[in-house]
This record gives sequence, structure tokens and C-alpha cells, in this order.
Amino acid sequence: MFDGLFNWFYQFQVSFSFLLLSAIGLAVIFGMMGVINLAHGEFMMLGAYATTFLAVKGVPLALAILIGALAVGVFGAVIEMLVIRRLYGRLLDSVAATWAIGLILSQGMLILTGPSIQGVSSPFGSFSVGAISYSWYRIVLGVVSLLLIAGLYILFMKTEFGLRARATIQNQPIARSLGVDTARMYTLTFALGSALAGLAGGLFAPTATIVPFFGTNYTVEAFVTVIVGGANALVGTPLAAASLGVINAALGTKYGLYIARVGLLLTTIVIIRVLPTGISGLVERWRMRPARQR
Amino acid sequence: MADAQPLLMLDNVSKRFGGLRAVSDMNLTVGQGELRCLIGPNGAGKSTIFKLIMGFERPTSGTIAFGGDRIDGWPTWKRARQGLSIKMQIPGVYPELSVQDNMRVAAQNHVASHEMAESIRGLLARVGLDGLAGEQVKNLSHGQQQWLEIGMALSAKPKLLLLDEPTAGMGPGETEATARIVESLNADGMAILVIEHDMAFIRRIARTVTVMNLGKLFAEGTITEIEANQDVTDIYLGRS
Amino acid sequence: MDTNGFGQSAVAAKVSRRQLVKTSALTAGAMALASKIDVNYALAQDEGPVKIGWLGDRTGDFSLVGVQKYAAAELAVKELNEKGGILGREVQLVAEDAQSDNRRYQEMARKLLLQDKIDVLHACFTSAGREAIRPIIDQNKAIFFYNNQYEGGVCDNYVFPTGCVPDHQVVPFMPAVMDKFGKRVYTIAADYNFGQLTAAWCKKFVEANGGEVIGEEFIPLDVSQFSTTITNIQNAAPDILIVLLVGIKQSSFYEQKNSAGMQVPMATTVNMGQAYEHKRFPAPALSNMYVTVNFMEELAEGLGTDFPERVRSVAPDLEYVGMECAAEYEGINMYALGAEKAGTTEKDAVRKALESGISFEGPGGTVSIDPATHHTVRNIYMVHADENHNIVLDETFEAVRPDWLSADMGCDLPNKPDNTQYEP
Amino acid sequence: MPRRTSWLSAENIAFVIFLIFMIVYPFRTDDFGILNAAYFAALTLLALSLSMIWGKAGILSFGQTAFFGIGGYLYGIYTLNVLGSAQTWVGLAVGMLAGGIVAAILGWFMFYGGVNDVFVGLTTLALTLVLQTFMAQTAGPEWTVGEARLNGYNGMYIPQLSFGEMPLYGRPLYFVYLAILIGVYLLLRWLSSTRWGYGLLALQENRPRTESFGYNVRLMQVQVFALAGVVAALSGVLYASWGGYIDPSSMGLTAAITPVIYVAIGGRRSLTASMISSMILLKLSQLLASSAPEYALVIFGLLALLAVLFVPEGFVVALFNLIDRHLLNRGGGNLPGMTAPVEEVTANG
Repeated sequence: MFDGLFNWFYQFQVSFSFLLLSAIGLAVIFGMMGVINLAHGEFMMLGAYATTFLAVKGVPLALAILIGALAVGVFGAVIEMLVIRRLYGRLLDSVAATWAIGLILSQGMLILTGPSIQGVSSPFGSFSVGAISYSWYRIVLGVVSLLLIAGLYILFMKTEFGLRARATIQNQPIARSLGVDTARMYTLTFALGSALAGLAGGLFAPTATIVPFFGTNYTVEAFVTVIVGGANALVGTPLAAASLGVINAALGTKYGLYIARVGLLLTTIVIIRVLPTGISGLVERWRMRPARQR
Repeated sequence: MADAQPLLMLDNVSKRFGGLRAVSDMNLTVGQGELRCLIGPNGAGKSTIFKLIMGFERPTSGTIAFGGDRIDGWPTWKRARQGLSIKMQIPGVYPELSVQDNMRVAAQNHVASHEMAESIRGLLARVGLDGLAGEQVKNLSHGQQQWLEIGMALSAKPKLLLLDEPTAGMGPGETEATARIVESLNADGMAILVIEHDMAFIRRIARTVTVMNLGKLFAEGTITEIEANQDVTDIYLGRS
Repeated sequence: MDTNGFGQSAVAAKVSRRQLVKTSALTAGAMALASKIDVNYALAQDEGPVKIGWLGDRTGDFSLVGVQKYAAAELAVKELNEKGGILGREVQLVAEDAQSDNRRYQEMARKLLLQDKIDVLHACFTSAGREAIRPIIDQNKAIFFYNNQYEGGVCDNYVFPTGCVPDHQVVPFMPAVMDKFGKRVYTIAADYNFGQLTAAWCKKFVEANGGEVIGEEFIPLDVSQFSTTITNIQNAAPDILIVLLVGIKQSSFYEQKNSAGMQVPMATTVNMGQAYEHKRFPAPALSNMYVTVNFMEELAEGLGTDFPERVRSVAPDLEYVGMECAAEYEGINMYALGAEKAGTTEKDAVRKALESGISFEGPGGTVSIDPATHHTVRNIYMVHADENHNIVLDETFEAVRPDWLSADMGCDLPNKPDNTQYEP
Repeated sequence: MPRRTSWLSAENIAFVIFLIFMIVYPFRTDDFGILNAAYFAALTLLALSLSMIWGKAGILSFGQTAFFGIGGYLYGIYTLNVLGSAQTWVGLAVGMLAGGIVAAILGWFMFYGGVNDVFVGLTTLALTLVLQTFMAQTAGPEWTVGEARLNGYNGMYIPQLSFGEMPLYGRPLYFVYLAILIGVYLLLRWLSSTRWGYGLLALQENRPRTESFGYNVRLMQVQVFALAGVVAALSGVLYASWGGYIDPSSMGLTAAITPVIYVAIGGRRSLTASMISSMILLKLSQLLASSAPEYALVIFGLLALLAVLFVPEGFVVALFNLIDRHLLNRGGGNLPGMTAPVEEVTANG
């Protein structure tokens, strides 16, 4: 009984943390700036490469992941200043541009490093519950996801940066007239989203093959989570990751990965019809309710 | 003029956005060929009334009738084809298209193709934009864009024209020109409902004025009556 | 008119209406072309260089194997030229990159055949790529060497599948691993033809040897997270896990099952041999992985061949010399022997020569073409990776014959034209 | 300001040159060149389909390849079950219809549900991926529709479009494909010059405003989406017949994004620019794949990036505008593809 429950919980938290980590960088950029970053997967790939490269050289894994995330964040800031900045208000064009950036990154990495590089192992080993053994690292990923959400919440709700960022999203001209350097806010937000992508790439690096197309492993999950979650990264993305995580884990355990995947995509299409603004739209509406009854 | 049936009738119309009551229990009638001004302080719900009439928003309760039909469940396009036309507060023109294409877009559901060129030319002359037919709209001045939008609203040959702040951002000369356009349209028998803040403009054109405050009907009467009404002055000064 | 493709009699016997439709459509196409194309080829043949067409994945998902195969082709052509070419004519490698994209395979196959007028095509890695161009090959009556491990069953006059098939790999392999570890088998396979058909083969031979398949899971190609699968396997607690995963994404399985602490012997027909997972993943992710191959870099010393060094003489940066690298090299050389034997590069003649039984001393030992099926008789090596990912040779099966197609399915290409892929 | 009132515009001249080139080309090339150009013509329909919804109605879809796949598969399923060369043309209609119906249903789903802009892109992307995932696992024999075996990633063999007993091949094939491409192009251009087309142009800029002029905006969005679905499905049918083959990767992520890039580089607002750029870029991508495979995609990505950054209206459209302004003395302000109606009005007025 406990074994079964634990197994279910383990599968759920694995799905949850992968969906959340894959999506959070994309969600921050989409939610704050309205930009769909189709190079998201390639940013994750950069994080994975940086992490792996450093870890193989002997840098402790945790440090390597952090440096990787930071490096991708800086890279994201540069991309924002060179490209994204010119495309605000041209949403569909920014989709095409980021796709092109992604293509250049993955193909460039192939030219630079070849089809694959030596990976690193997942740390922490395994533990057993009943007859089944589990990976500690997966548990760590779950904990990191929760910490990340908490950290982002603090960043956006309790800091000066968060205040300015929220002011910028809600009304750019007014924020500017209040003395917020909105251009800088956009750069920082894009850098933050990129760093989160890099962080996810670094965290996933020990669990997957390190290849230039590493990012495509996660883009579908990331997009699905962002669609379901809607524009609010702090509220929508965790809720979307949780609900999709339940679907994924339940279907995967019972019917196998194919059904799980089809279930994930079909859920997404249905959600779009029922909740065009995603879960965060629903939450907004729900927040309004007590007010209406006043 | 038979005043048997009002052209537009709002009966107990309310609109809530979440916890906010934008319009509550509003009654409003506009007769055939009437020129009416709708005034009130910011946030009184004037623009919401327009949105409800045009169908951009649906009322939470109450009914809206137009030309004898109950229209509050209709989609916007159907209302437009029934003879409702609007000039919005923020110019609802198509900046990427030329003046002529803007007019054509507005006219094609109401004007036969062989009359199109003639109709567009006539209307552009009427709103003072003749000679600018080929210009891209984003190159026009703000006032010109306002007139263009009036022209576009007219090309639908409306029975009732809704004008939301037609003189916003205009200088005195432009305001006067706009007033003349509005008057001549009304003289041709078109019913017009105008939202305005510019009291001089209202004095210049209006016969009947409806005042809204806090989403409700506050006062109704001739312009002289309204200007003499101390309560109306108070709400503008925030003393209500 | 026998040369005109696959006569109706060949198919009528046991073939479904579907195949009939397909065949007649292609036959009609081939007839429509016959006059024109024959003229073109007549002009091209027996003068100038011998053009070896090469089409594979130098970029994209499958480039780990594609670059090995390309290096093998370069080496084979270089060596042929050093030995005076084919029929005294220079050998020219006309290579195109299909970028792991089936559509590109179709475009480039047409280009090589119609524009470059190649004499033979050595192409493809995945079964999907092969199937994408097979209609084009048949339509143009070209010679197509598919030098690659696959799920077996292709009986086609114009195709020479020289790599390993389940006859080679599964038939001797299943009893050997079951004797070692036990009879309860769990299969995870890529959810497409290769995975499904090879899984069916494995099931057949597990059961034939008194074993039982206690679980089977087919995994979409773009899945890279295996957490639920790993738990399902552990719940079933099999003696052997058959792993038929393909592609870069699915190779993440090994590290994941390792970090989840799953210890179960694994058997496969593709891993390590093709994309050197034992080199790419840190030990011990692939320890106790058993595979049957025609060649692997680590076997070179035991086999007494300097093939890996020779390949690296043309491609110094090559990371690994695996089973398909050797198969590609052998395929090109077998074509050369066939053309020499025919005394011409005229396609019908070369095909007949190849069907007369050609043998070549390749890196993995003697390889000869089985006339009835166009597949190869070759040596197969069962190996496994130890805890440090060193390759250990367990058993050698010599001159394994791929005779399922001929014995059970009646494939007899020289006498009975066909273009079907049969399934177990 | 007086203005020339003729059909003489860079866009129309480019179309005529393109047409002449396409007619002469098969007599100046080899068998491969002919078949290859036919293949490009088939795929270029996909670019036209995208240009119609993205450029003319402001709907960015990553789902055109899904309709492409539906067309190809349905054509295959029909022609494998109903034999006969005349039936291949019925199959073509079946494929197109299927694409149109699925697009109409999805369109109704989205536009009447209030889904717009970026979310349309994401929804259509999800549809593409669902279809690919589904088709990819149809390898087993249980996935057979009548006589047609779907065959998963190994793809499905498909009969070719035929006249009498002869499958289309070589020049006849090419000219049939070219005629279809040009026919669809002219049809779409004509449609964009009608009232309906003008309405699309307007709703692209401002949906509520356009509705207030009496346009049934949602219905028009569904209509244009379904129309583009039909064209995309036609593209899929022609592709499937060309290679005698279709597989799930024709609905993959790469396949979905490629036409978007072609249209973005050429200029989405102009059907002519989209068509010409799609042809050129298909050829370029093939050339690069031959000559510099490792660098091909990098170059392509850079090209797309430069277009979006510095020539947002598209390289081909920018060229049209330049020629119009400096060589033909036509003023700016006209959108490519909109010349005829503007002139009609000007001529009368």
C-alpha cells in the first residue's frame, strides 16, 4: 500500500519537476514580455553543454550548473539587446527570429563539438522502497523546482526588481513615466528567463544524452505547460505542471508512455478551448469572485 | 416626424466587470433623428454604454432594443448591418491601409460595388479629406484620423451614429469643423449619440443631454437645464 | 520483359490486394519510364568514372552513425582507386547528406539517380529512410545497397540489405542470453517499425526457446524521460531486459535506469554497436548490456584487422568505428566485386553477378551475398559491456545464414521478382 | 496626385517572369530537374496556404503541415482502397476535403472559442504534434484502413496520380503541378481582392473594429482557415503522389516551421513573394545540403534572422517596393496584392 502510494508520488513529482523546469524560463519570458522564445530548447542545450563541460573538467556539479545558468543568462541578455529588442510589438516576427536563433545555436554547436559529448552521471545514487529502486537525483530535482518557485515568488513579489518588472508588464508607458528603465527591465527579464532555461538544461544534463539537439527533448513539454498555464509564470506554470504531471504520471504508469504523451497533448488542446487564457486566466477570474459577491 | 417608437432603447441595463459595476440599471432612449449628448465625469460608464450598444460587451442584465428588435444577444456585426455605427474613442482606423482602403473596408457591407467609388468620394469630401485618398492612414494627423473615422462610420449609412469624443485632441478650428459635420448629418435625419467632455462643443450642437455618474443615469434635460443643475456641477467637481 | 520489374506471377501467390495495388502502380510507373531511362543509362554506362552514390545522415539526429558510414565510404573508394579502380575505371564517390530527414532522402535519391547518374546507391540508416526511397529505387531499377542493421524482411530485386537482420542477431542470440540469465523477458522498444518488428522477432524466439515475454512497452521516438518505464520494469522483475531503443533522445534511458539503481542484464540488436553508447555514457550505465554485432572497434584486435586505423586515416576525428561503418565498407567492396565479375557497370548485369554469390573478406570476417534474398551470410559476435564499459567477447557465431525470408516467406529473387517487406 | 492605373507593378512583372521561367525551365533541364521542380511546386502550395492566412488574415499557424499530412494520408488511404486511375483524382479531392474539414472544425474550435494570435500558433502546433505522435505509432498491422496499411514511421506507399494507365511522370507531371500551383495562386489573389479579402485585411489589423463595420469576423476567420487547410492538404496530396510515399515526419516540428520561415523571408503579405521565395529557398536549401551540409542550416537561420530584423516586410516584398518606387513611379501605401481594387476605385474616381 505504502509502496504503491510512494511510487505514485514519485512518478508525479518527477513529471511535475520536469514539466516545471522545462517550462519556467519560457513562461517567465512569455508572461512578462509576451514573447514566445522558440530558442528556449537551445538555451537549455547551452546550459547543459556548459554544465557538462565544466563538470567533466572537475568543477563540482552544483557549481557547474550555476555557472552554466549564469552564462546562459548573460547570453540571453546579449540576444535581447541585439535581436529581441527590435521586435517588440511584432510578436509573430519574434517567433520566427527566435526559431532562427535556435537553429543557428544547435547547428553551430554541432559544428563546434560534433554530434555528441561525454556526459556526467547523476549524483546521489539510488534508494529502495519495497521492490523498486528510485533515483535520489529525481527527488532533488523536485525539491529544486519547489525552491525555484519560492525564489521567483520572492523575487517578483518582495524585491525592487519584482516591483519594477510588474509595473513594466502592467503598463509600460506609466512605468516609464515613473522612472522605471523599461528597456533594462526587459533585458533583465529576458536574461532571467534565459538563465532559468540554462539552469533547467544544467539540471537535466546528468539525466540525458548531451547532443546539440538536447533542447528538443523538452520543448514540447515546455510549450504544453506554458499553454496550459497561461501568462502568469508564478501561478499558472506550477499549477499547469502539477495538473499535467498528474495526467502524465497516471497515464504513463497505467498505459505506457505513448498514451501518456497523447493524453498530454489532447489535454492541452481541450484546455485551450475551455480556458483560452490558461490556468492563470482561470485563477484571475476566481480571484474576482469574492469581490463580485461583496 | 412620427415618434411612435424610439430608435434605441436601453431598459434597466447593468454591466459588471468582476466586482466593479460599470453600469447599473441604466435607462436611455434615443428617438429617430435625435441628436443627443451623453456626458459625465471619468469612469461614469459612458464608453461602456457605447460598448454595450455596439455589442463589444454583453450586459449583465437588462435589455437593449434597436429599431424595434431586441439586440442585446446579437453579435456586433449583425448590429452593424442593422444600422448602428460607431466612431471609437481611440481612433478605430487601420493605420496600415490607405484612406481609400479604410473607407472601402467600412463601406463594403453597405454599399454596392458600382456605387463604391462615388460613395467614398462623396464621404471623403464631406469629412474634408478629399485629395488624401491614397495616403496611408498612419501618416495622417490625429484630427484627420478622427474625421476619417467619422467618414468610415458614415459609409455604413447608419440609422444611429455613436460618436465617442469626436473632438478629442482637436484644436478650436478642427472642433468647429467637426461640429458642422455633426450638425449637417443630423439635419439629414441621422440619429446621433455623442459622448463629449468639451462643453463648448456640446453647447454648440446639442439639444438634449443625458448625464451619467457612477454607472447610473444622473440627470436628463436640455443643455440649459443641465448647465443650471447644481448637482451636475457637483459631480464634475467630485462633490457628489 | 522479365527485366521490367516484378511480374504479376511473383506477387499473385500469397500477396494481399494491397501489395498488388502497390506493385501494379509501381510497375506501371516503371514501364512508363522504361524506354526513357534505359536510354539515359545506356549513355552513362561503361565510360568515365564509376560513380558510387552515397546518401546518409552526416548531420541531424542520426549523424553519430552517419559520419561513421561516410568515413567507411571514403575509405572504400580510396582503397579501390589505389588498387586501380573498378574495371580499370576510376571510382568516384558522389555523396549527399540527407540530414536525417526522409524528405531529403527522397529528393537526394532522385538527384543521385537522375542527375548524377550514379551506378549504385549506398544509402540510409533508418528503416524509414530506406522505405522512403525504395519506391524511387524500384521505379528507376537502380541498385541500392542498404548496408545497415535492420528489422529484416525486405525482399526486393533492387535492394541489397547487407547488414545484420534478426536471422543473424536474434536467432542465435536469444537462447544464449536466456541460458545465461533466465527465461523471463521484458521488452522496451522504439515505437515504430524497427522496434515493433524486432520485438516480434524476439518474442518469437524467446517463446521458441521456452521463455516468456512478461512485458512489452513501445516508446514514442521523441520521449527522453523513462521514469515510469523504469518502475514498470522493476515491478515486473524480468531476468532479461531487451532494449530496442533508437535515436539520441531514447539513449537517455541508460543513465536514467542506472541512477535509479536498476540492475538487470540487457540485450539488444543495435546499442553500442552503432552509436557507441558505452563510450558516450559514463560507466556503469551500460554494464551487462549484451549485443550481437558484425563488427565493433574493440573486436578489431581479436579479428586481426587494422580497419579502425584505416578508417581514421581518412577521417582522423572519427569518434568510433562501429558495426555500420564496417557494413558500409563491406557493401561498397561487394558492389565492386560484383561489377568486376559482371565485367560492366550495366545494372542488370551487375545485379546478376551479385546474385551469383559474391564474397568479401571484410573487417568482421567473410561476408557473402545470399542470392535468394540479397542479404548476407556473415559472422556474428555476441559481446557485452562490463562494469567499466570494456567490451567482452562472449561468443562467435560463424557464417550465420539469413534464411527466414527464403525458407518461410518464399523469397527467391533471381527467379521470383518481388518488392515486399515481409513480417514475422 | 495622379497615379498610374495599370496592372504594371513590380509584383505582377515578377509573377510573369516567374511564370515564363517555370514554363521554359523543363525544356532546359534533365529528368531530375523536372521532377525536382514539380516537387518544389507541390511544397510551395504550403507556402501559399500559409501566406493566405498569415499574411492576409493575420493568423500564424504551425498547423499547415498537419493539414498537409491529412491530405497526403487520406489521398493514400482512398487510392489504395478504391482502385483505378480516375480514382486517383477523386482521391485528390478526398484529401483536400479532409484537410478543409479538419481545418474548419479546428478553426471553429479556436475562433469561436476566442483563441487568437499566439495561442492559435500554439494550438496548431499542438495539433501537428498530436498527429505526428499518433501516426508515428501506427507501425503495427492493426493500423490498417481497408487495404491501406498506415505503417508508422516507415511511411505509407501511395499510388500516383494517373491519366489512363499512365502515372504522371516527367514533364506531364510537372505541368500538371505547375498548373495547379498557378491556379491556386490566381484564385487566392482574386479572393484577396474581393470584399471578403478586404475584410480579412481589415480584421488582421483590428478585429472588434472590423466586426463593427458589419463583418462576421469569426466566420471569416474559420472560412479562411478552412480554405488554407484545403490548399495545404492539396500540397500534401501532390507531395504524396510525387514520391509515392508519406510518413509522419512530414508533420514534425521542423516541417511545421520551415514554411513559416520561407514566407517570413519572402514577405508574408504578398502571395507572389511567398511563392517565389518558397521556390528559391527550397532550391537554396537543397544546394546547401549538397555543398555545405554542416553549414546549411546555420546559413538558413542567419538569413531568416536578418530578414526579420532588417527587412521585416520580407526580402522579396522589399524588392518589389523598391522597384515600384524608383522604376515604376508608383507611390507607397499599397500593399502588394492589393493593387487591383485600389486601381479600380481610383480609375472610377
